[in-house]
Amino acid sequence: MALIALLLLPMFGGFAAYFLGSRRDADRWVSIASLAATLAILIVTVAGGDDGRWLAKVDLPWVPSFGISINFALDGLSAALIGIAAGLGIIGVMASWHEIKVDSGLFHACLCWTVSATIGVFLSFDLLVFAFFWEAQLIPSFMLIAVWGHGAKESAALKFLIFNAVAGFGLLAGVFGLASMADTMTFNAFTLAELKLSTPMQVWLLLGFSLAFLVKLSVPPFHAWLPDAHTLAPTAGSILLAGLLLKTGAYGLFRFSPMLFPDGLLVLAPYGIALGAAGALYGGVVACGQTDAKRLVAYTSVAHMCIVLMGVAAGVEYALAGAVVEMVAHSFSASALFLLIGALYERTQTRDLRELGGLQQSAPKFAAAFALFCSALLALPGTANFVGEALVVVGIFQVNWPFALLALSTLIVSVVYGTRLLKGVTFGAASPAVVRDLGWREIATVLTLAAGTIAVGLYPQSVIGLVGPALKAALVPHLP
Amino acid sequence: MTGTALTGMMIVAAGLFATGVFGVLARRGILFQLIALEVALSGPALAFIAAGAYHGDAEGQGMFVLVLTLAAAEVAVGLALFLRIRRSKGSDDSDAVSGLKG
Amino acid sequence: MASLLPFVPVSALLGFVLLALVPLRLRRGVVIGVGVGAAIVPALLMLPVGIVCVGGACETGAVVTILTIHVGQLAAQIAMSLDPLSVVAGITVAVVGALVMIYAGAYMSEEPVGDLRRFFAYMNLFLAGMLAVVLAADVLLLFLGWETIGLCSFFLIAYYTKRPKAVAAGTKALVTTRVADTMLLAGLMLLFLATGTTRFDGMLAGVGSIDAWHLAPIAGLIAIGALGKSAQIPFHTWLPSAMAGPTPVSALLHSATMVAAGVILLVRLAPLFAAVPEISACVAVLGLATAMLAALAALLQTDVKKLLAFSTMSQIGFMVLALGIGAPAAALAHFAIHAVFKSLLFLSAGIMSHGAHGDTGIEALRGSRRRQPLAFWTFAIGAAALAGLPLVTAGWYSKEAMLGAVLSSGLWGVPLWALAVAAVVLTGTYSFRVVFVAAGRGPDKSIAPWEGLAVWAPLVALAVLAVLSGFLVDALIRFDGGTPSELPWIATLLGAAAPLAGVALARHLVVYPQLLDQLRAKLRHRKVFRIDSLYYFILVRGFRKLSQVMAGPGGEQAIAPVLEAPPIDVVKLVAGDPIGRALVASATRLVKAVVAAFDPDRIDLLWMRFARALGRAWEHVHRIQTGRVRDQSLGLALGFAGLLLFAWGTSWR
Amino acid sequence: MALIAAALAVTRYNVVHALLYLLAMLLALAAAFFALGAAFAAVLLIMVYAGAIVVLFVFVVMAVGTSPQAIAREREMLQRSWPMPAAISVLVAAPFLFGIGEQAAGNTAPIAAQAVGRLLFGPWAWAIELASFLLLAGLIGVRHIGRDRAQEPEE
Repeated sequence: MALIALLLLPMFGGFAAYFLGSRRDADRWVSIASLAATLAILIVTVAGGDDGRWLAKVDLPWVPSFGISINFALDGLSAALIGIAAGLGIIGVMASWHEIKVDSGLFHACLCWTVSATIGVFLSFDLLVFAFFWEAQLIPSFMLIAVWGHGAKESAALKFLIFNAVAGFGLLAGVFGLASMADTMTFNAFTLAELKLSTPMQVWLLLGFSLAFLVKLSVPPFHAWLPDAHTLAPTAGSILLAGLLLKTGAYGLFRFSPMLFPDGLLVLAPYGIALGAAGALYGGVVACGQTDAKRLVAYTSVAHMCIVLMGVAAGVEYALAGAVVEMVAHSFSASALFLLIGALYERTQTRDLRELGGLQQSAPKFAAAFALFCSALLALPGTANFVGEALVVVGIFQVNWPFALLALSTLIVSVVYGTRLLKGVTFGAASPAVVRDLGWREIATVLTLAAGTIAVGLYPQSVIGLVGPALKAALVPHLP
Repeated sequence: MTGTALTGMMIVAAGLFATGVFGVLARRGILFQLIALEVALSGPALAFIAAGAYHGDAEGQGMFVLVLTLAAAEVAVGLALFLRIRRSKGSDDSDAVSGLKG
Repeated sequence: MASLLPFVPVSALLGFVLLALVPLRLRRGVVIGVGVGAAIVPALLMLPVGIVCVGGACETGAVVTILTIHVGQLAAQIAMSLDPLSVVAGITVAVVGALVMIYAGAYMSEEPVGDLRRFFAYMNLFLAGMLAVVLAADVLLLFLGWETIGLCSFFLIAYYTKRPKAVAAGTKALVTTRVADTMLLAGLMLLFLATGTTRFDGMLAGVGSIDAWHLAPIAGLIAIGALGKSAQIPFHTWLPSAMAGPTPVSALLHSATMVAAGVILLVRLAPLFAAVPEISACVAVLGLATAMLAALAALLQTDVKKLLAFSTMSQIGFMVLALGIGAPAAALAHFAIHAVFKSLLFLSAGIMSHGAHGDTGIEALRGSRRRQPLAFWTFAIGAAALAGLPLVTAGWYSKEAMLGAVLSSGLWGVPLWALAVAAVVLTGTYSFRVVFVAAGRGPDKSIAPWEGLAVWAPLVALAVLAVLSGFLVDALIRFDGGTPSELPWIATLLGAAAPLAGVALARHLVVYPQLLDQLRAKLRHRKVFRIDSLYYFILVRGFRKLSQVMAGPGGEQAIAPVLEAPPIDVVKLVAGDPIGRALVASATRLVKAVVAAFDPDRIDLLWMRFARALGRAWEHVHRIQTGRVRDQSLGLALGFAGLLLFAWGTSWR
Repeated sequence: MALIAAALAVTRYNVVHALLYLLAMLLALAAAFFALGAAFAAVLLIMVYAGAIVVLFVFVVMAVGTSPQAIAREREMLQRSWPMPAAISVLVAAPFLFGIGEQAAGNTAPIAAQAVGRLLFGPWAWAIELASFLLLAGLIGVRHIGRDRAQEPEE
């Protein structure tokens, strides 16, 4: 039951925020309260969970005649991601405390609903319900971009929606195709995983699933929606996009491709690694050419998600652990950078690296935080990003060393865009003369994210231990 | 009833239907299109009757009754529309009505 | 006592956290106090550890495990080791670091508080990282420290954030070392996968079981990483420009410690390189080449900090040479001695140039002997140690140890030794050229000299160390497990004569400065400088263009010049050099080819074009949608006919 | 006979002529029904179609009236665009014609009206209900469409 509460709490929190409206910040506090309660329930569930494969499970029939059921299960991987989802939701609310002035109630409702739908994605093991949540999370996040974004927000939101909705058909086709192979009418992933499908069939179905996952992961050439959406979304929208929505793609790949299509994954894995390596380089190189700070970070997201893709496709223990750590790390670092750039935009009304500069002198706290997360961006050891990338590369070395060298070269590119971002914002002459330094709320959120990044970076065991069982399940068989 | 007779009847039915379709497509006067529609509907009616007779089954005629009902309702609505369009557009040209233009 | 080891870098780390991450306003005095204090503690902690170690604790080589990470079957440990290498290097780093920081407390005290705080934060972080590198008993901690010091180096070179030149120099240093670091990471990963452990002792024990085809790339990659960090050819270009940072930074990072981290790594992994003689030979050749070319380049410099930078490269080249021919103990001894006298040189040069209104040109130092006698004499002592004046300086002993090892290294020993001795001559020349110029008569500029214990104490301490520690060299080498080599007397004599010859040459050059100008005119366009420009034109520009093109039209002005344009036109640069020209031409062609491939259809634009095509298709399609009843029923009939035909076709018998 | 009448019905330019030919077609069809032994259907056809529907048409034609101009316009319109619909209707008819094969002899007995009644009010009661609802909906729809908006002030 706790799992259903995890799903429903943010949803009702969203309704409450919508109806309470922004008088005396009621919507903000309600959102924070519901998300914090979600987080608390999660912690209790994880702490009280049994040590086996699953921490908690729920299986209720929903539409028995079509074999659809509410089949939720929580393991370390989903627990980690749900924790990030709820936490980033809170941070998103705090980050947009002053940014959102219009329809604040609806904004917070959309925020909570996005979190809720994402939690649904992380919990569902009934594939139809999974696909439902998969599509459901698009709508509130579309609203977040289209209503409260900047600039050409409508077209960016539309691009986001079209890419992901079209890709969603791939998932849906895959789900129905897979379900049609079973003797009985069921969408239960556990049951479907026991089907013995032929390898070509697995490949085709996996391609359908992967289309949705890769578009959500924004792997080139399917990344085109991400820079626009990230750049033009409000700060909280960018945080949720980077921290949650991208992760659902990684989660889907991680969870379902080895579980349902082990043979198909074995066939497609080399292409996955190649695509990831090429994409990581592409994203990194393009990031180096950006002038918009937020867009630059968006392209680094592309690069980092490609590293996750490589990790999952490699399918060996190191690489999988690295992929998970990279997911967590990216949630922290990208969110923090979006938050900082959003705060900067609020103060200076520009994100152009050519116009910004000199914050080292005018806003030292901001500059310190920015330097920290830029270091994380260029994978400084001691930050979680490094652990993730290094583990992924070690894993790929075991499988295919030329690709590992390619993956390593992304580290070189990362140092270029990392320093570029850092130099553009904090170094040089101060162009906006006076910039208000970070306020207490921003400092609190940034410090939380920094603590997360460094804690995972220095003690990755905290994440790897949690996801251990899930990791074992995602190993690609027959590989060394 | 012989098979040849059935075949003939079916050919007649198909011909009636095709003629009706031709009328609907070719004419622009709404009244003429309605008449053509009646012709087209009579084709299936004949087919039903013929098939029912061939198999010695009452269901053919049952279907015919339903077709008849359909035709009656369609004519009623169609004529009402005709009058309405005539009154609002001052024309009985069906091409004048293009509110569904994309 | 070994359990004290993990706490050595902690106070520096705490200093960093306090200064960088605590969002409170601190006063100037507090900042300096915390910054300097946190940097002194490691030295105080290292000393008892060192005493215990000398007392025999290092024989067993205790390893302190800090943290264990389980990934599946593997348990990766983060640990520190107590062995001669870590103790010698640790004490060197901690002591030199403490002295430089005391000096920096005075040198930087005029800066605004915010910048001062940043400076001390990064200096402390650097110290922590460097200590982690030298004390590490495993790959993880080593690489953690390794990258940390690289990043700190970037921040500290670019400390004057408003000077584009400094920022560009920082970026250059970071990117260059990052390229090498990536190779190092690849090598370490391969080594880890081959041996299944992250601990150095386990790795080195497992070296024997790796076949040569795997071992060679591993050793090669690691060597590249070490050479990149140590600014050896071909990665040397970043070090001279890194002198754009404040003087204490140059003293600590870019001479004494950070650039020597590559040497530490090579010493640590010496058994690995001993197993791959081919790679070791390459390393030795590169080291010798660097030693020679950098010494030559140092001779041509007009800026004292640049001169010292090239001399650092040259000295580390000697160490790398010693490592390449298999004498890690001698290299380590020279590392310790070099750290002392090179930081001494930087610090005293900083004071002298302060006396010359901050001008770091060699000519501007003229007259320093009058203005700042103590700074001049400490500089002279440092220069003597650098040159390796026989018997009285520490530099001579450690250099002799290395040269001896080179000479006795076999067939190629003699020519290598001869070249090295030539480099020693050049060393004497360039170091004493500065001394003679500074001793000369110059304008008596009336600038208030720095006073106070904080300025003089480190200088004196370092000067004393630079003279006296020479007698420790033999002990140091034995302590590190090497044997001081016995040399034929003729070699010793030549080795002793070389620095003196260098000094005489320096005197000659100071008296006849036009000789130097002629040499400069001859060499300027043919030496190490060219590699810098070639890198710029081939790599930096190419990459910039690539990223611009791929980022689309918005990125045209995206990348502001990372480096200012090189002073020499590239065409002129390669005019008389067909190989260089071919290289540049092929690189431009390559870039053009890549550009052409990416230019018309970048992925995003492709998608948008697809979207626009859809829009146009709609334009066409909506014309069909006339809304006329006839046309709609036409469609209906057509579809019906189609279906019928389909049904008929499928039921065809 | 029915076919010729049908063809003429859809090609006349004058509405009244077209209606007359429709009537002729319906009578021919009724005769065919008689021949097929479906007397009930034939009677129904004549009563409902010829009696009610055609009369309805006539009413409308009388109400609207017909004019030489309208006839001329109809002629012009038809002459301008007949080949395409013709081709399509041939296309529609063709599969039927090819699809109909030679059949064996079947039942010859006429089907009594009782049988039809039993069928309609027994198993097909739902269909009848549906048809009646269709008629009802048609009735209401006609009432609604036929309303003269100009006379209703609230719209």
